[in-house]
Amino acid sequence: MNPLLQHSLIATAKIGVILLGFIMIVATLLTWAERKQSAVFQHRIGANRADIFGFRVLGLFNIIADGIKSFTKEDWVPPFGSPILHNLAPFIGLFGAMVSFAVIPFGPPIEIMGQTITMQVVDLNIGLLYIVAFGSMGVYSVVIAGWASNNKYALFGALRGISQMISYEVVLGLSLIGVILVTGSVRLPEIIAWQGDYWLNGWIPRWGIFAQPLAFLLFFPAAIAETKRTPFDVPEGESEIIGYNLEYSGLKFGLFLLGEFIEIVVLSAFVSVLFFGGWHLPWLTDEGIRMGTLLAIDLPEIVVWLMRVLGFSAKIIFFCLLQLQIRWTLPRFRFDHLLRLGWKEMMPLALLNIFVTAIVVYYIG
Amino acid sequence: MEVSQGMVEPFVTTKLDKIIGWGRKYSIFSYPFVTACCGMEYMSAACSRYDMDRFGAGLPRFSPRQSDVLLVVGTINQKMAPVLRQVYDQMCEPRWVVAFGACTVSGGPYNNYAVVQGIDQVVPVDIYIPGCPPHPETVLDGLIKLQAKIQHQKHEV
Amino acid sequence: MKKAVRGHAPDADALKERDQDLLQLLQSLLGDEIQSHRHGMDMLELVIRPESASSVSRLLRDSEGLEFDYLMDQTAVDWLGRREIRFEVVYHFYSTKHNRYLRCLAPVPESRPEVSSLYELYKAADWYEREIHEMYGIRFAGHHDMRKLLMYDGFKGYPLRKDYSMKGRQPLIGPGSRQES
Amino acid sequence: MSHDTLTPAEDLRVPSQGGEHKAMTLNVGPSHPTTHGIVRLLMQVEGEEIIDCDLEIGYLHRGFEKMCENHPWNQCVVYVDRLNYVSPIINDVGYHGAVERLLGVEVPERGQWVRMLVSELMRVCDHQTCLGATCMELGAMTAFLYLIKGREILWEILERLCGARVTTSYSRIGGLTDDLYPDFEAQVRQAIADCRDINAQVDKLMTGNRIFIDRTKGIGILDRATSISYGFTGPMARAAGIQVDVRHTTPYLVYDKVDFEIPQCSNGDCYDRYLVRFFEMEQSLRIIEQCFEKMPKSGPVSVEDYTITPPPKERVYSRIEELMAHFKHYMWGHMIAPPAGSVYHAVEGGNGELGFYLVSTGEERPWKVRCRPPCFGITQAMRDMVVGHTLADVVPIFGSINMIGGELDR
Repeated sequence: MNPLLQHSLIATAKIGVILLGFIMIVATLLTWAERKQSAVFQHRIGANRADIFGFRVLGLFNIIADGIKSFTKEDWVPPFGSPILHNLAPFIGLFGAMVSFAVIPFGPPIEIMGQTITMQVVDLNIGLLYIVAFGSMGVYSVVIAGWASNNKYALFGALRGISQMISYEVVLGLSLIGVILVTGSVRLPEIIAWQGDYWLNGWIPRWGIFAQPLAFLLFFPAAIAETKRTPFDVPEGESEIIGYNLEYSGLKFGLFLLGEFIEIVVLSAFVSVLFFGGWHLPWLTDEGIRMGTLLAIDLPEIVVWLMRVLGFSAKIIFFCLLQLQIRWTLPRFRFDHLLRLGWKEMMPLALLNIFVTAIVVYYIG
Repeated sequence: MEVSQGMVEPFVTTKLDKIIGWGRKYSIFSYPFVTACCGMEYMSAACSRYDMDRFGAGLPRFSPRQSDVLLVVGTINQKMAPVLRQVYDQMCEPRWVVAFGACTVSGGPYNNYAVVQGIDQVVPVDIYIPGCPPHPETVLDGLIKLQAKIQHQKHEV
Repeated sequence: MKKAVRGHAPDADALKERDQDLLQLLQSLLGDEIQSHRHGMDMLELVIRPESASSVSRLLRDSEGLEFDYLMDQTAVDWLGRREIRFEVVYHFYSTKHNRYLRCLAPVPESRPEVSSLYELYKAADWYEREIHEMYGIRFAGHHDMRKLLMYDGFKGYPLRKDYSMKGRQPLIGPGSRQES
Repeated sequence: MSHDTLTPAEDLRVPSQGGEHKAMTLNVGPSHPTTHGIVRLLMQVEGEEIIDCDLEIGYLHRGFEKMCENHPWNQCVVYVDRLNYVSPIINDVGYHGAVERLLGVEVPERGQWVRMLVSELMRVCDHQTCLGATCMELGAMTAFLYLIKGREILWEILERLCGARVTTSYSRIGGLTDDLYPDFEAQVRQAIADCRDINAQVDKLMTGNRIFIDRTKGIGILDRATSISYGFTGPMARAAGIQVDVRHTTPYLVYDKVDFEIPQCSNGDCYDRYLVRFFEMEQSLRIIEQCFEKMPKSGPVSVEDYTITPPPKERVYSRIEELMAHFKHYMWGHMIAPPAGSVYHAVEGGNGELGFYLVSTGEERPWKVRCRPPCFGITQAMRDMVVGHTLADVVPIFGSINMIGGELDR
């Protein structure tokens, strides 16, 4: 087979499976999970009536109903705004969120028919920067949406959105530097490989969370702030300014919502890669389970591979649900408190983290 | 096979109508235009005990563009009527209006100089929910009736 | 069928007793401003002149021994066909220090419906007076802003006057109204 | 949300030259989640900061006074109910107390205890709704749902007690529509326990929450003197350190026979108002518990005079005298005609002093029914409270006001 054709086939398959398959499915399921999860701890039942031929499946079909509704709803473009930008905005956000998924490795490379296939769409040597760069595309989406709507509330949302996301981008970036210093790479497979090692005679996995605990504590809230979810949902601020997307209807509004959920998935994947060992599971080596000198079970290669991919997916889902939990527990920040937290409290800590890490790495590493 | 009165509609269109109707009825984003006492029962209907979310109507959107159903909850007086009309005008198709409570249906106990005697003088209404204020179960019944109406109507895309 | 005991509330006499010293104080402070007084079943009532409403309440608020710091309520009554002087503006004052209420009545003739405003003294009077103005058509001299409060701008007439019909609806305003379409 | 003051692009544009600041006019409401649907705020904002604010109310003016003037004395209860629709029984109790004072009758002791008991139940409902709505608008949806769940428990008791959940019309001139049902006490005791449980949960979720404290502490402060000048009463005043509570200052019903505290704070900010409401709920629950211990276990709840209270139904259907009284009350409404005079009677509503000023000319209809709405003055002070704060602060401030449209606009 023509190698070029082969490569493009593999790439297309990866895009199909990882980008469209995995993310879209997880993101849409998250809309359902959010409703159900919130229902559970608010002592409700949650959506469960939508049925197909009498089957309800715990309200899963509500997702389909939402989809159909959004597709067939009138698409309204404000005549007093800027139509082109207005149409463009939701797609920018969606695009940025989806594309950043391309460099996330889902599992160790696998050999199929003599071909080594990496479990990521593209293995960039600047993967980390790539994600940060495309993750911040969301800012444009918010700003353009708010501006093109020519509505004061939307403008407020856009203003809040841009200041919030830029502020937290700084914290996000700074907290990552610690990880880069420790692992010595910005290439995601290398970061994961570094985390495959153990400390204390193989008892504690060398995960980012143990190597850089402070960085994780800064990174996670900053990343939630990037996704604009409660408690950081000031650009939306439902009860104050309705949100930057208030002039959007139907499908485009749906895209904003979907984009938000995709960002959650991306963020969860990113957290898992950087701080929770990526596809590494504790005490699972290439040969099988090895717990120091205590336990040794040999497993076939394909089982190990599968466990790793599933483990990684499980980590992603765990962090998605964690974010939903946070969203339904906390009240919203005030706008200036949010900025204060970002600039005055989190950023100095991030700088401190870099400083300490750098010294430690210099003397030890 | 029975042929309904008048035209025989093409199979595809009717099926499509059914599917769209199904989608629309289980995905109701409501705009709660809450003014008065009925708002208390609206809260109850939307909260844990009666949980309107079960019917897919749990997400209130405070932007008229994004909402499908305008829930007019509570008395509308002469001063509020233009605002109601404006919100209705801002909503995107398809849209439905629910008159929630006696005041919106007919003015309720307030037959006086200030109160509009039924919001149908201002906006077209699809479902009237009586009661002063209606019991949450009545509200849910009204919601189910609205869903039936959405299911069986002709849908334009 | 039993008949319930009717009559004044049992504490009416006690109230009268209690308000006796208040009345004396008021009479010494206000003098001629008090046109008449009456021991109501709930509190002492003073009748004052409308143009001196603000000066009287200034004394009520600031004088030692009175300290009526709250303007609890302000409203008007339309006595159409019942009394010579058609309107009456009613003030309820309350003193937190002495835990005591006082009612002041200012009869306002229809020919010259004007009362001096309490806006400068009590901020609460702002909306009360705007409401009375739109509901009864009584003007308040010295009030800064006599816009309508509860009704809309196009509304004509004074709905709480007794000669305004209860069902006197006026045409709908704004978008969607019949006038426009 | 209404866009009627929105103008096309030039209004959004920052002035290009001169560096002169131009404030933006922002119209919030009347249909906006912050304003609970019926208040319009016209704000001048500079960035996020509010530099001026004008309030427009009246979007729920329903002609309360006109309706009462045109109805017989005992039919006004319908309109009185709908004043403060979060705690309707307190309104009823206030209005009927005023009418009874005009008539010069006194409700039997058990009736008074029951009135007090249900008033306090209503106060719990009121505060739960107020706090819940505030939490929801601050983004804490779950706390809201918990509190509304608590309210639901109480409303189910009310539904069993008088057939309605919101607009109950439970109290009547001269007494109550009906006595308590047999296992009322057991149910209410259970409800009290449930409410305490729910309050404790919300307490854990919100009271110590850093974000919540940041959002409410130091927000919307109004000093003592200004508060008095605006006529603040109720939780708002008590949060500002003013000791006013009608239940203490001029005890009505049997409030002087129960032991309860008036929670007091001194800062007068939104957090204090939240705390005051929270503590008040506990005090109300305490009063209810004392009621069960101290109230007479049996006896009439209404004046047994059919010229004042409508006769019970089972008598209406079997005796001619009662049937006539019933017809006169319900069909023609000309049984009650208090002697000419006027009275001001105040009760402690959910928001503060709820006063009724009634003028009677000795006829079968009131000449004037004036309600002193507690949140009127408080809402008026909105301007003083929000100016200088940011846009987001409007939410907790307005939430702490607990503006109730029916009462504000009447």
